[in-house]
Amino acid sequence: MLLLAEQALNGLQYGMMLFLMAAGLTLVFGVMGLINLAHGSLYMIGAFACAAVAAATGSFWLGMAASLAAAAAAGAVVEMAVIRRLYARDHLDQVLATFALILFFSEGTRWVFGSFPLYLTLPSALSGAVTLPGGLQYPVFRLVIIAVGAAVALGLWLLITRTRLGIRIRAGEADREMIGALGVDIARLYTIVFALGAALAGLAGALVGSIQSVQVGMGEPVLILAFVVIVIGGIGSVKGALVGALLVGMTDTLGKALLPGLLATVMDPSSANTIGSALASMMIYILMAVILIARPQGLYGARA
Amino acid sequence: MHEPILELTGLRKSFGALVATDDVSLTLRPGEIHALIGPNGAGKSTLIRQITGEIRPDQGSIRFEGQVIDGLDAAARARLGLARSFQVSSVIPDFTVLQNVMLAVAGASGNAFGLLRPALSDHRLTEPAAFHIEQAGLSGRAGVKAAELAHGERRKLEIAMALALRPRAFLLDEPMAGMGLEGGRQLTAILSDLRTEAPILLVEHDMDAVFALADRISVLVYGRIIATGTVDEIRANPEVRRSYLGEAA
Amino acid sequence: MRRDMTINLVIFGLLVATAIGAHLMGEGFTVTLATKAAIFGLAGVGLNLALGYGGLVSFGHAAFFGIGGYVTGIFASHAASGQPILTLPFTLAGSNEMLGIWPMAMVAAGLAALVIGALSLRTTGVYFIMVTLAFAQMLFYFAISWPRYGGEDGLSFYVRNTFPGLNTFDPIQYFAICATLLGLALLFTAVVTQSRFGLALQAARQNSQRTVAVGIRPYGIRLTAFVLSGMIVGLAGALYADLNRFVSPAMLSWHMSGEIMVFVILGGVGRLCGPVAGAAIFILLEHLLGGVSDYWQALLGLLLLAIVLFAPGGLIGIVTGSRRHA
Amino acid sequence: MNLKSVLMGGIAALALAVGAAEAEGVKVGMITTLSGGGAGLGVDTRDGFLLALKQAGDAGAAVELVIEDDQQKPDIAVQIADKMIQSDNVDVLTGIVWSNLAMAVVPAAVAQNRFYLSTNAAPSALAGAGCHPKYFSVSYQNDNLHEAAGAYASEAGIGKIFIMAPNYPAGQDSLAGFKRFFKGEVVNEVYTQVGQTDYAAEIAQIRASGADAVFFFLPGGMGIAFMKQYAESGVGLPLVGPAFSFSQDILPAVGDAALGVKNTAQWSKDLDNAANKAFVEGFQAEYGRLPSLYAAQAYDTANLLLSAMAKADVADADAFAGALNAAEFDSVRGKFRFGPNRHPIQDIYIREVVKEGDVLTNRIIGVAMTDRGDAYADQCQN
Repeated sequence: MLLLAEQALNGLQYGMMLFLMAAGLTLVFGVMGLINLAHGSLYMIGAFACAAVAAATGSFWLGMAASLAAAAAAGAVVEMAVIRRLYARDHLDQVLATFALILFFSEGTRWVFGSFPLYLTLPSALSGAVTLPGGLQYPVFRLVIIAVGAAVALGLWLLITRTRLGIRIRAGEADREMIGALGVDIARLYTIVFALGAALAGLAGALVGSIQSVQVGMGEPVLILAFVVIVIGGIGSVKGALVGALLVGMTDTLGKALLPGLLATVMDPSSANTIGSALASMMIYILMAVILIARPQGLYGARA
Repeated sequence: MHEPILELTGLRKSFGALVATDDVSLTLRPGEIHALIGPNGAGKSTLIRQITGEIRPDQGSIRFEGQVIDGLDAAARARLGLARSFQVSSVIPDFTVLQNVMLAVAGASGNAFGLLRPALSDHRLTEPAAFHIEQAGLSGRAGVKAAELAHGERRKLEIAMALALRPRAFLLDEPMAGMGLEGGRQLTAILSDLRTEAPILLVEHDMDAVFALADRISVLVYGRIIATGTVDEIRANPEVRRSYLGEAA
Repeated sequence: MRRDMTINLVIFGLLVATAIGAHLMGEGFTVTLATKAAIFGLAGVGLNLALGYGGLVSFGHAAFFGIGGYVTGIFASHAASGQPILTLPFTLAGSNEMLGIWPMAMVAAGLAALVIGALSLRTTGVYFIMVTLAFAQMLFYFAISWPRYGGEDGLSFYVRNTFPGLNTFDPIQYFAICATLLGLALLFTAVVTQSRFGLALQAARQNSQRTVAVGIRPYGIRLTAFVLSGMIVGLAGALYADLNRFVSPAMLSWHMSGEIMVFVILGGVGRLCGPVAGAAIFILLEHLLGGVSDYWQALLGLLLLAIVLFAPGGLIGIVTGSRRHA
Repeated sequence: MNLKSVLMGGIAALALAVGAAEAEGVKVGMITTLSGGGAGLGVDTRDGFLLALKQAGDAGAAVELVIEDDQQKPDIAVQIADKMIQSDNVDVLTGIVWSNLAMAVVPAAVAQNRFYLSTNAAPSALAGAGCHPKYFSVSYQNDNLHEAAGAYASEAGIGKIFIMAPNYPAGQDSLAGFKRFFKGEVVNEVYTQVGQTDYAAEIAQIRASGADAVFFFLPGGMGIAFMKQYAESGVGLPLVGPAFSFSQDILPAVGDAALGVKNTAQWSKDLDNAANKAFVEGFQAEYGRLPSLYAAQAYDTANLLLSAMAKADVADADAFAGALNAAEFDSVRGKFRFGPNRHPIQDIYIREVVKEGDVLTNRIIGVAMTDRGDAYADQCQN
């Protein structure tokens, strides 16, 4: 029972991390209609900024701030230099240009930081484990990630429903030409939305980098999963991104935890193990295919 | 009176609370031009799209040449000879005029899967295509890319493509839109000839063209047909005058 | 048209001339590089049929490349071990005959393309891009975690498969095989795109609504193109496996899908020889820049970006001055 | 193919190499991982090899070395091997860190009559029926360190153990090797994804397993990520593993979480013999850091090669193979000889992670297996 609870928490934490990535991706698509493969690079930039600043100053918190700032700045620069030329282009051009950005950022980062992974040390307040009600021990930092994810979800909801920027974002999703007519400076709005998405990705990178490692290429597997998340949730929907992220996080974690055991009830343990782990690693893609076949526009998607 | 070619019975379509098509019944008889008029937002295009099969009505039924076609998709209806033109000219921009019409010939033949025979040397495609290009008044323009055609020529190309479908009925969605005075006059003449090929359901804003061409007129307001009749009957209809022509005047 | 044809012949001729020249000068490795360019070009030609002519932005063609590769690897390894691949429902023995393996690779890739395409083509736009990616990832993870054929380690088969009358281990002879197949694929593409089917496919890309209105269902047309495309890419995968005598899940990775797309774009979308030029330039850059700088991929990224932003017709577009050839 | 550099054995040799050394020189192609998450292993491999050549002076200068980065990708490795064989015309290949890359390169290389000396990877498929007279593993057979860990765990009285490895052949070999010599109960056997970076799910299973200890094989960055997360989890069961996750290149990243962990290796920097002393001191002087297991294995490989060059001409393949097989060189492991399948027969030690000043390192605390060959030698008929 405790095992299941811990795995559920793990799934939740994984889902929240994916949500931080997916939120920016889905906003950028919803508002600008842009498919951005380089979102994973912003995640990586956030992680490296955090590691570099934390190593230089000795302060984990400064590192976290740096990750937000660096990713947002990189996002704004990329938007102004490259991305805004792509809004009017078809998806193919967007995929390729942002694929090119990945190559550029990955090699550029390798050039600056070298090929070796960097590691972060958690401040003592956030390290170690706490005992939760019910007797479950759980690492503090993973709880922090869950809390940050929930806070960001709440913040985004407030931002979109309660602020002027949010009104513009929603207007932009509904009709790109109309907000121009409303006298909104679209170029600035786009830069802000892109930088916001980038900052969230950078934050996710720094958080994950803190418990794993900071290395070139770390953004790519997460990027693919973030795409799975927003496609499941419905591209453009922040709510969809949250639901999709939690669904993917849970499916992946629980699939890996439970499938081999479930299969072991019908076949011998060693083949159950191999088949179980093979199946578990495909689970989220199967989930995505099934959802899209049933609902081609995703769970909360408006456009088909 | 002949059996109608196209017969709509009790069509109904709503989008959320908006009823776009409200219990519409309508017929298109052989040899006639039946104009469908109405103010903007009356639901004319929605109705056309239900006939072509792009969207499904919520209720009601469509018969085409005596056959119920409710279960057929847009491509199948086109192959039966239900030929349409679009409100905004819709052709294949990178294709030449000839290729565009060949495409329609291929579509009508029901065989778009010939993989290995070069289309341009397939006389089963090129000959009918050349004929329809001529018919639509585009002789000499066969080798021009559709994207490079003038607006009026593109309209003619659409008509050539419609002709290539060996049409049993035409659905023309505002063919006069954007045509100049001279172009409009030419097109009116072409449409007048077209009716010898197949009857036309004509959605049109240009009242001069409608009154010049139409045998019968139906007036659509807020998704309902408020009147159907000959040109003179419609001109005389007080409800139509009040709700539509009155505004237009 | 004529100018395009000239360029196509020049590109193909240059590739062949490079290989023959290198062979005469005893530069075996350059021949191998030219072979790699021919194989990647073949994969690009396959993708181009779906992407360039059909407008189907598939981000999952590595799936077919990898399937072609694995079919080759599996047949070859069973030929070496003497164990049959299947005993039920029928006995399927291994083989090291290229002529027997290629059709198998193409059929397997084609079947996969049929299933993936049939499901993916229900979606459009970004969803299509992502669903094709998801299917490729599914196969990628399957290949990684299925230990029977090496899993993450990949599968080595030591000796190149055989072709009647040729010594496939000789670089120039293997190049001849690959270049011939590339030539055939180009010819096939040229014929198909000029056919009725090609007309319908390109029409559906440019104006799907209009295509429906003349009585053609884009779904079937697109699915056919997707399957043909997958089969050609599968053949390229089989050749690539034989080039390296090794297959691994890397052939199925999304980077591979991206690279095949890059070949197409670099040369010029929807142009017959575009992917060949793209693949050749990619490999040339890899080796020229790879020697000068450790960070050649950053330069590749900038080049690719410049092409997408400023020369959407690709390199051939720069030469002919037009955006795309329909 | 990011990194391409042709290095001569020594600066002085440059002038000589053109003419004099041509006849008896050996051209060596090193394919190793110099970029990406696994770069640390390749860098140590390269540096260990270069150190041996440098210390050998003129003899080392007779080795012409071509180094290329395989990016830890098998297809890249295969292409580099093709280039080295077809274009650079090397006599000997070496340097591959990862078993999957070795499986892709080695069989084709030896089939083309090149020697392959393994500095690390030694998959079982190349030790048994797939062995080859031109293939020598200077490191170990892949199963060895896991076998030793199993033997040690039994001896240490661990009753119930949780075992874990990545789901790929080397991982499966690892768990098989461990179980071959472990006598207690394996409570759970878990395969993780290759390249996995988050181990929360596995840690939860460990917590719930009721095991007394955990055996794991997670090479490279995977091990670092696991160790860091394991330390945060509060589980605290003792860890046992092969040296790969506690090797000198990784320890600084793992941090204090590694303290006290028992791991198995056929070498340690505190082994007391002259060759090892020269190696460890030379390495520190040259590169300013402590050498890792990979550096030691590469150093031995280079010295083995030099010993064979002194006795035979590489052009005479049989004589050269015989000279290699004799293994008459001073190994940093003390004693070293080849078994019938040209894999080492050697002692395997238990090490413990300790702190020397501020630096984390390993110290030998015992011998797990003596004169261990491998489980596949019988099947080698070549």
